[in-house]
Amino acid sequence: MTEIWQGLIRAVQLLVSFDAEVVEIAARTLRIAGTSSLLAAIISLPLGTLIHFRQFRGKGALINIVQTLYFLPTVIVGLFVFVLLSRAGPLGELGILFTPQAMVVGQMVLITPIMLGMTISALSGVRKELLETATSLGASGSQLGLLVLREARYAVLAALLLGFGRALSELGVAMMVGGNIDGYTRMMTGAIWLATQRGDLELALALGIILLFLALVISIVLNRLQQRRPQ
Amino acid sequence: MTEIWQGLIRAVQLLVSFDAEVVEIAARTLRIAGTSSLLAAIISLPLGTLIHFRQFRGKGALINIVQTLYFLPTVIVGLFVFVLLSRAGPLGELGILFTPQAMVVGQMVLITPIMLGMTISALSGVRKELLETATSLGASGSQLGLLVLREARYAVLAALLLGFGRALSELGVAMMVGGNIDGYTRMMTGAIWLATQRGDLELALALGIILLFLALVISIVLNRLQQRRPQ
Amino acid sequence: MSRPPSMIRITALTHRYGDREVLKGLDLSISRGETFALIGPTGAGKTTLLRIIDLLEMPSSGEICFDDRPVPGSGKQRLQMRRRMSLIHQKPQLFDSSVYDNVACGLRWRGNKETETVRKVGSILETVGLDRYEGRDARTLSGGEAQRVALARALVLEPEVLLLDEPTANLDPVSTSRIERLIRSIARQRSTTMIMATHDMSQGQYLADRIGVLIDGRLVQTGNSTEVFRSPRSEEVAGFVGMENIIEGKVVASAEGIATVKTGSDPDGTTIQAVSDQPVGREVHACVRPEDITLAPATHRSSARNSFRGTVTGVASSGPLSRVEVDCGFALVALVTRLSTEELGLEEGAAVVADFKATAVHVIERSAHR
Amino acid sequence: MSRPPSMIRITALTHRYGDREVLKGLDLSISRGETFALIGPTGAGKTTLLRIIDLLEMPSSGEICFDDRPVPGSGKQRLQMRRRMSLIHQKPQLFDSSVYDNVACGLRWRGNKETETVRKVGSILETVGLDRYEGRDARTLSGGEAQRVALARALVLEPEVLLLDEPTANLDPVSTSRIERLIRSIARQRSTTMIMATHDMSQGQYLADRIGVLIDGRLVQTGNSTEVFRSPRSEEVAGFVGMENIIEGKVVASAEGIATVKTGSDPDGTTIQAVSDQPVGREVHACVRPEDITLAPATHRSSARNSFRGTVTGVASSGPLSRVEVDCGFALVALVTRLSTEELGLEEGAAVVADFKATAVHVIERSAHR
Amino acid sequence: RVPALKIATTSSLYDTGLWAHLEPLFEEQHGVKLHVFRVGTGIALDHGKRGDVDAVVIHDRTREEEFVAGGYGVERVPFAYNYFMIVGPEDDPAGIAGLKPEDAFRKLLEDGAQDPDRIVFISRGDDSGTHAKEKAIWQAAGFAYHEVQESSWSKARDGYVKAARGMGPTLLMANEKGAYTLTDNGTFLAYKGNLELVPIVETGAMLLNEYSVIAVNPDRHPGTNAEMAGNLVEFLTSPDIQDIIGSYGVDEYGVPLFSPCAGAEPGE
Ligand SMILES: Nc1ncnc2c1ncn2[C@@H]1O[C@H](COP(=O)(O)OP(=O)(O)OP(=O)(O)O)[C@@H](O)[C@H]1O
Ligand SMILES: Nc1ncnc2c1ncn2[C@@H]1O[C@H](COP(=O)(O)OP(=O)(O)OP(=O)(O)O)[C@@H](O)[C@H]1O
Ligand SMILES: [Mg+2]
Ligand SMILES: [Mg+2]
Repeated sequence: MTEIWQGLIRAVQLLVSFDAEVVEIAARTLRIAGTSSLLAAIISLPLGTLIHFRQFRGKGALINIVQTLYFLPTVIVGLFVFVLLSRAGPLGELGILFTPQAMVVGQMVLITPIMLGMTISALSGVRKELLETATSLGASGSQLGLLVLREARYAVLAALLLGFGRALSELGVAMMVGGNIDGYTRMMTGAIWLATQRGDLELALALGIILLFLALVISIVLNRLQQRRPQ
Repeated sequence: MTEIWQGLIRAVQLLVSFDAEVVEIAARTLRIAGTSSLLAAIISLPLGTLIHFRQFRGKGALINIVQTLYFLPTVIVGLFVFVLLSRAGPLGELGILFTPQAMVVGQMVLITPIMLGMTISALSGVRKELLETATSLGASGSQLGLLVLREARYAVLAALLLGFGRALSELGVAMMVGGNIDGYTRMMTGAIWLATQRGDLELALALGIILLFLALVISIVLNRLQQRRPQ
Repeated sequence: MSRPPSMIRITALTHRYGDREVLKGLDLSISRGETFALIGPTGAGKTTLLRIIDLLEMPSSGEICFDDRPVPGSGKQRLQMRRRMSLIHQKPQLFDSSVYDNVACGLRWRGNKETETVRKVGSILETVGLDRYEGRDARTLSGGEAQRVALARALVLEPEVLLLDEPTANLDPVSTSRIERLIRSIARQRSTTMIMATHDMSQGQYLADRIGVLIDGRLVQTGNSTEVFRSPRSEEVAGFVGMENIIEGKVVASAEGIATVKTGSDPDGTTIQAVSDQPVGREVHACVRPEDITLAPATHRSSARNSFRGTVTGVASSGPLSRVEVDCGFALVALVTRLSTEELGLEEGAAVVADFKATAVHVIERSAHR
Repeated sequence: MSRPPSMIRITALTHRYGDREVLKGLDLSISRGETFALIGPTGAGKTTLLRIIDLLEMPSSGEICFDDRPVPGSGKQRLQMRRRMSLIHQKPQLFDSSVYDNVACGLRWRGNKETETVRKVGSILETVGLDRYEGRDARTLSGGEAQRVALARALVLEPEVLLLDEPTANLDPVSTSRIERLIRSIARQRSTTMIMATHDMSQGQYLADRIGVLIDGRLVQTGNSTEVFRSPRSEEVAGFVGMENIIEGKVVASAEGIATVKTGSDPDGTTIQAVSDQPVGREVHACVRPEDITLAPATHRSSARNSFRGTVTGVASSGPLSRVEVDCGFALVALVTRLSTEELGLEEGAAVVADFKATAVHVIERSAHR
Repeated sequence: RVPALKIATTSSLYDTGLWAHLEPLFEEQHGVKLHVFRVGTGIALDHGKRGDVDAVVIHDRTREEEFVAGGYGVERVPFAYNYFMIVGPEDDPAGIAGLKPEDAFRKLLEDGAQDPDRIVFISRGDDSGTHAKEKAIWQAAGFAYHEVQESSWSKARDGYVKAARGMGPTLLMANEKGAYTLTDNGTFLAYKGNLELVPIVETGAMLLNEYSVIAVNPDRHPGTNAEMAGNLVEFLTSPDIQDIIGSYGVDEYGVPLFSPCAGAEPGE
């Protein structure tokens, strides 16, 4: 229990002292997780909207598969991307294994199914009648897509947040694909993990608290954005 | 790339030969993740419904905090529960550290915020008018809760699935709190992790594929259940 | 007056949304077994009032007594009260399940036995003309079918108080009269208290014991249908209840309860005789319902107190009636049967005599604030 | 017949939901600038037909031509066509944004300049009586306000074809006539083609050039309002369009275009004279609209071809008219003005004479299959 | 971007902070970025086999020799060593203090079968270098490893526990359960503050723990940075660095954590 208090105190100390290393790791974490979330969102929003609107054979099966990928363990994603990018693997030529780019790729594999699946279920909450009204008023396919995203914005934002949260808090991909290299590919979770391995539980807790603090700020900002009515 | 094929072949071999150890680990994984998901659902559904319906000061803030907890890294949850349950910790008396029970507790800490938060956003998709209609027809608070869960069943099921998926695919809690003990607390992800540590990437991939296969079966079954109309 | 005990009594009820005052100090008491119709323009606050009575919303201020007991604050007690009522919302919202489940839900929520529920649901669906619809997915119903399911869902509960918000807005005339007869028979047989918001004036007249006119959040007049439709208290009400002829004038003579109203502003304007107590010199509106005006050929010698020669300026027929506009110095609108229109050869330019009785004229004091 | 080019032509249109056939082989052609009203009982298929015309749904079979071109399969071309139309849905669905945004969206989707949009939206909101509502959250509007926003949203697009599904179902009489006048003026000024589903018969009569009666998925009759309301083609239509008096009988004589119909089955039943070509011996229905029957005191000597003595069995008044049921061997329903009801002292048990002309009787061959 | 030299190293070297200490020295000397992966022995070797790293630095002699024999590595170069130790609860319930490691293990197994609740041993169970050493000691004690795993001691709920985790968490677990475990001294020293465990058996030839560096064979993976890998081997065996390794840890723990052995097998 004392560890938790000490962790808290340490967290506050690190935060107020603006510890250079912590700041650097936090910035890197946000950059990498932010990039992968952004890219995953850019894929998921239109694709999810498309899947939502189109009727095709195997749609149910596709959604089932996407939902199954929610269960992808990070180690497996890490391993899979690792095998692909490893020098002996098919994309070994790129030589991006153990780089932030590779981590972005891995995280995208991890979170795109989540964002995609949750976007689809968010959209399915929008009434059919509303969409037909818009169709009658002459909305084109993409205009309809924007409308449905707007109507479901609360749930869509939740889906995006969830994906971002997963990217921010995952460890397996960062470890397997990034290599947890000090000063280059180490993210918050990697630092936390290392601290636990070294027996510095206080530091681990402190870093965890800082990560959550970051997350809180982000989720407040996003929620504010979402609540502000567009003029 | 060959590893992926070999992993696939190995996965099929393990599946068809009904490898005793894999079956045991898979069963344990389902039992533990299933228990924690069930308990988390039992907490989240009524609590989420309550939060959805009640208006109170700080509701927005509460939801923000819950959403922030989506970001909880598994290591941190593991560490936190470890510190609580360790002999020196406040709940050390229970002596349940490194047991499946402890893992259930840890996983609940991890997934309850996800189930709760996603349930709340699922419910927020149900039209106010519908609820007022039910109220007019004499639905009590709990009846209203059941109705709203039913109306949002698609999204609620997605939330539960997501939580279950997180429990099934997480590693940090199982390692920190369960100890990844052979034959006792080792789950699929622990076995996968171990295989990667040993450098047996094939086995790791094979186990990963089996885990996904399990997940696929579960998500198909749940989706079927949800589509079947209650009489 | 010894009235039966009041089922719903509202005192000084005010409701605000944001800083819009939507209901402005209403007082209203409705007796057990009474059928009360709320009429008023769109946005007047009818739905809001029904919602407040159904305890869906807490009024900003004012008091409501239900069955002579003030409405409690506790959720459980409110639920008890609410379960004695049933509100049919203006936009029927059906649950995402079968028609049967939709109609059964209220009974289930009250813990009815399922066998009982099956019987009741079957019989009410038959009553609203939807037998064999039990198994249908409620979301695929047509507008009118949905409306009838919503009705059935409320009626099956046999509530003590039935609140209806535009119950027949989506129905064709045949279904409408079927539902109207149903509502009427329920009101009579079960002596259910009913409050209905309707924009269908004739529905209000046909079904209600008493009518309240709600305009801009104020209950400007309540009374039986004759009072409301023939003696509106203000120009506003007069306009709303279809008194299309509202003629400005001034009382110039008054004798034996008959007032003479000079129309227009010029000194030798036409005069209208009306049964009224308004004193000489008062600025008034003389109001006449279009259906109280008879038209006759120009050759006709009339015995009516008010008889004016004029020229037809327009004829519009809709259904069994024609609406004929006549210029006889001032503009008059008359509603006559299509039969007479044809017999009299009423068409633009035709010369006619427009007659109406002194009793058909309702005189309202012209309010200063206009 | 040289008709103007058809704007919408439907051939052998059939639509199924599951294995319910909701539209059964419709043929219909609507000319540019025409106003067409679809009337029919709830669940007849009106909404389905409008949805298919608006290209929201693909019919199960049959062809639709829009502006003389068959409706294409490609989404893009369908969008082009759809943008020339505008459907006001039966249940108005407003988007979760301001009233302004709701009305502006169609213009924005068509890429209009925002300054233009501001002007147009402002002006249409004024027209429907909702100026100063721009900033309101659309979800907080009352039923009638929402309906008007939905109307404004479609009208602001100035479509070539306007499809209206029960456009005034939620409106009070004052708003209704305002909207009706608006629709009428749009039809005239812009020569917009209009198809409206309505359950308000008088609205259909007032606004439409032509009326189609849709019953159980079949377009059983189309024609102008006189044809539909006075000469229904079948008993079914007769019942639906308010010909409340449908008397079974048999033609016993026929001369100079006047048929004599003996009512009932007993040999010395009453006879009715009707303008009709039906041959002697044919089993028929003699139909009379209630408003075509005049009631007179029992002492009255009538010159009408059909004049029956009877006893009043019921009086119900609603609005300007009273519905009087008379037993004169067979049951008759007459609609008379409230004025006459009072003058004649019509009440249960009163003896009266019911008159109607031979031209007021519409004779339909009794179909074998009943 | 500065070219990077990638090495996979075992956790015990990394967690003691030795690499963090050496890294800037090497980077400055050779103008290169050093990317150090902290991984298990198995995956370190695998990284080496597929050419994803340029060198591996580990402590499992048997597998190192296999690696080189398989043509994956250039040469196995030992550069430092220290000793494993058996740690356990202070009251030493099995009474193994002072025994030779193999005798201690035999006693643990025999007594543990009688009283598995009190005599508990946590095994790394993950094929790490430490686990390999544990198996070797069992072998020396006269048991095939599968015999240990199938013993009644192992079958009991507590008793012989195979928990596959890192060394540090294994120590924490042993601490929680009041159990014995085999650990390298570096990790033990790092964790000491959190532990109630004490060293029970620290001497015996079996406990020798040697660390070697192997450059990945450039013939197999032409893309690897063979030249710089050679520089690393040279660096680690250079006298200056050997001195630094030999004194590392004195500041923090009061004792050196490693003994240098510059390319030669440490004397036994
Ligand atoms: N939640 C709300 N927030 C703000 N204004 C509201 C809200 N609900 C209703 N109003 C406004 O209150 C007024 C009264 O609404 P109400 O629904 O009671 O009218 P109504 O008499 O039922 O009208 P209608 O005949 O059109 O249904 C309307 O002007 C409406 O815009
Ligand atoms: N998606 C659907 N699936 C099955 N049946 C449907 C579906 N949509 C409509 N129907 C049925 O088709 C019939 C015609 O419906 P439609 O909505 O066209 O009627 P309508 O003439 O507009 O009736 P109303 O006047 O009540 O609006 C109805 O009986 C309805 O129940
Ligand atoms: Mg209303
Ligand atoms: Mg319809």
